Amino acid sequence: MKNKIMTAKEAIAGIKDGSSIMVGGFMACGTPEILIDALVEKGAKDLTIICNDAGVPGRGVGKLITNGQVKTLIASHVGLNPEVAQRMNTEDPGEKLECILVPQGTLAERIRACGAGLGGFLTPTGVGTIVAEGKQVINVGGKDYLLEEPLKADFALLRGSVTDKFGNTEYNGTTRTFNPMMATAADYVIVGTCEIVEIGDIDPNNVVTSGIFVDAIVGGEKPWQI
Amino acid sequence: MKNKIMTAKEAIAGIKDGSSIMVGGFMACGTPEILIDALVEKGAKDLTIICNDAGVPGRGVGKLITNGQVKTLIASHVGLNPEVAQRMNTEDPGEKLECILVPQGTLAERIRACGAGLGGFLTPTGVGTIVAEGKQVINVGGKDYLLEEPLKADFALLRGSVTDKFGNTEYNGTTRTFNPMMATAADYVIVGTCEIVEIGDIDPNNVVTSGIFVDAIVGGEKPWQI
Amino acid sequence: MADLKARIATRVAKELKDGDVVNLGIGLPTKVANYLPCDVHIILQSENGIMGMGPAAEEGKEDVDIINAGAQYVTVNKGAMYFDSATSFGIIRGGHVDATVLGALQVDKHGNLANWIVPGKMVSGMGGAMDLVVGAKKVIISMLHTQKGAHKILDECTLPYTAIKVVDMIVTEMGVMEVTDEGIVLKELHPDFTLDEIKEATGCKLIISPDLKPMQD
Amino acid sequence: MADLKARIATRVAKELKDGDVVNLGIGLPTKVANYLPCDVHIILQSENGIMGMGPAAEEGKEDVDIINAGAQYVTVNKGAMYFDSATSFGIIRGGHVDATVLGALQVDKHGNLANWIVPGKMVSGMGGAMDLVVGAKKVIISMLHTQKGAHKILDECTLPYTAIKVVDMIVTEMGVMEVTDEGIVLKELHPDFTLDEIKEATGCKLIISPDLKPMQD
Repeated sequence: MKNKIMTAKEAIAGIKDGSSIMVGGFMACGTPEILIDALVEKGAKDLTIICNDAGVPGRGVGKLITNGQVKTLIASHVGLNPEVAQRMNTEDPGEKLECILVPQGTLAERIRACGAGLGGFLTPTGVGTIVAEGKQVINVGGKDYLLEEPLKADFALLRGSVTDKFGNTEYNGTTRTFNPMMATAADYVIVGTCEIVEIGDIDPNNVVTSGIFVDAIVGGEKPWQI
Repeated sequence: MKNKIMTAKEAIAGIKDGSSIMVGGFMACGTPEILIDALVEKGAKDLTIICNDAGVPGRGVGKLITNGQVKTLIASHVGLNPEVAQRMNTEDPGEKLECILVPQGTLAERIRACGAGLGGFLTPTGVGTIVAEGKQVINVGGKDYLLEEPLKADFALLRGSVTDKFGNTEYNGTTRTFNPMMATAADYVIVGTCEIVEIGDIDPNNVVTSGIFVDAIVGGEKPWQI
Repeated sequence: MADLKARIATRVAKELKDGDVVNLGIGLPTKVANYLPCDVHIILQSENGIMGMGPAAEEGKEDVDIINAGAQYVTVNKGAMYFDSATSFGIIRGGHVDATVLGALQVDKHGNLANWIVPGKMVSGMGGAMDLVVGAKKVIISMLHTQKGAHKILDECTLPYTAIKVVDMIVTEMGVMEVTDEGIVLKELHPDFTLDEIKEATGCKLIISPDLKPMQD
Repeated sequence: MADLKARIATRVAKELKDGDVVNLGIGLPTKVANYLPCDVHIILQSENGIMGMGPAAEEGKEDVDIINAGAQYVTVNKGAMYFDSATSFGIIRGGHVDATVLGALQVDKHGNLANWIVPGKMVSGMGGAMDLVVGAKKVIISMLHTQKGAHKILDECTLPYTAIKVVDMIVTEMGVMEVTDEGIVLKELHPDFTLDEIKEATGCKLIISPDLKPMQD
């Protein structure tokens, strides 16, 4: 079987200027910091980042924003990272950040739809609001819904708690958030994980992300220290 | 907290002639036999059954069909139960079974869509086939998809392996199949389970169906004996 | 001010029934959990992936893998469950949350809600709010009746909508209102205020319930 | 007949690469797993909820909670995972299955497939087949070349479609064919048959590959 265990630097080697990257987690809880750190070091620019939020300064996606690597951020909430507003409003085109806001449930479902081979889904969320602009409204059973389309990425950076050498992964607590859907919706999936175990060590009933989705496993992820 | 533990007879008391019922499992593996048995004893008729298949004679949904209680069966596959064909082709209107065949992935996703508050989803499955008849075809990104609508039921009969007194449930092996989606898509959800444990005994990381979906818990379900 | 918020939270808490699945927004709504009658146990849903959220984690005992939707370290109760975001919003949109309590910038007589964006100001994003108000069985807005004297309860929202026709109830320091097809009905008035005062503080016609009661602290 | 099926299964097995995620249909396709080269390990997906399915369970050692899509008791390999049906078909439709091997009633030159219904006969249902052939990256049809002498590889299917334009490859006891935009290309011919024989047994024009090879047992 192919070895998937590598260093963070090796794992992210394919990320280029302009790549689109899904990043798991919610306010950086469930974000693989070691992979983010490697990406900061690499310095790839003009990235499109798909993440629930902008992390916070100094954590998660926040580090990429601070380092000026993000051109477009697709997220549901950016309020805990004041740097986002600064960069959205800057006149300097090199520093300018485009921010596309998506309702959180719609964001999760769009990522899932991509991974699940669906062409889209009908959601009641956003009907009658600016979120509906440019979208088809479809009536089913007398109720209006927005047609929302799938969302994919070149890479996904996930954060696992326990991962076996095949890539089967468990997530602890609320670190699960966006990670499992993102595993299915990107061309190349990297898991930064806290613990690497042998194949067979995880009960097949408790695996959350199948190793078939995982291209690279990077150990050494730590719960973020308060 | 409300007590949800009851006998099978009590749990199914609300099922009436004409009720629609989702039944978990795949070829009866993951079907709650004690709940089916109680329903056979009760004898409610003209039921609409939503299940992956027709079970086999003497097991799962097969018992309800043998007993002439099913008016409409919505399923993906009925080949392992020859009685279905007999009853589909009978001239006796009292015995007549209507069978609506749905691709398995579409069936699962329609149930999920109902539980997840979606108005429908776009699937490539069935495009260009008789499954597409009467359905909207929507093109997204140059590819045709069928618009499939959610599927709900009055009741769901699920089969758990371990269930706590709140209703949080784990499923062992392939008994998981349709059970978790059905938990979310019916008005009244009954879990026939092998083992009832105290609240807190199941690791919150490993719960598959949340107790919020469960209205009634019936113990005494056994793995079917070969 | 603290007293007014406690008053609002206390009143909202009475709307929650034993066994209800509830999602509480950040800020004032979060406080509602502190005012529940002792025989009422609700199940808190946190949209980042918890059913059965418990109180904030004690300092020094935080599990950094467990946060709430406000990025605070929390605990979970016995019988809790963690799930991913697609599952979480399936629960929310699917009508499995009995009530959500949120703040608002504006609410109008149609039950339209604006609580996520002020054009020209820093945009923080809608997060899970749009899904929550569309999906929850009951949407309770808890807020101060006016914003520095400006009306927040209006004929028509002037700020961009979070969602249309979703608000069921509004609880402020002045009273308790229900949104009906006929408009906003005042059900309870706090004794600190007169009918004229609450009417003046409201930007749309208030229908006075024939069964008007005093709002209790 | 047994030899012919073994021949087909042996040849199909060569199409599978180490690490591939594969879903094998009931019957002949299931046998493919027995003919894999020893350095090729594939990961079997079973649509009822297994990634990493193992061999059939030994008699007396069955776990009745673990079956395959044909309702037979099976085992799972180390590193397996169980999932629900929505997840399973998300994997299938989402293009995460590298190959599916299925039988067919008819295949036509467009890659259209008919394998689930014969009008007027007992209908067993499409099960997961419609999703599988639409979703899998590579669709391999393994079947006997004709049905009691009747053509199964046609200009146009006459039976209702399972799916349109999905078949990539057809392996029969007579040869190996690929479906291309130009039509069906014969890539390998089994030495037991002549070109004329396979052409006669085929209901549409066979494009002979300039690189035609013998099909090995």
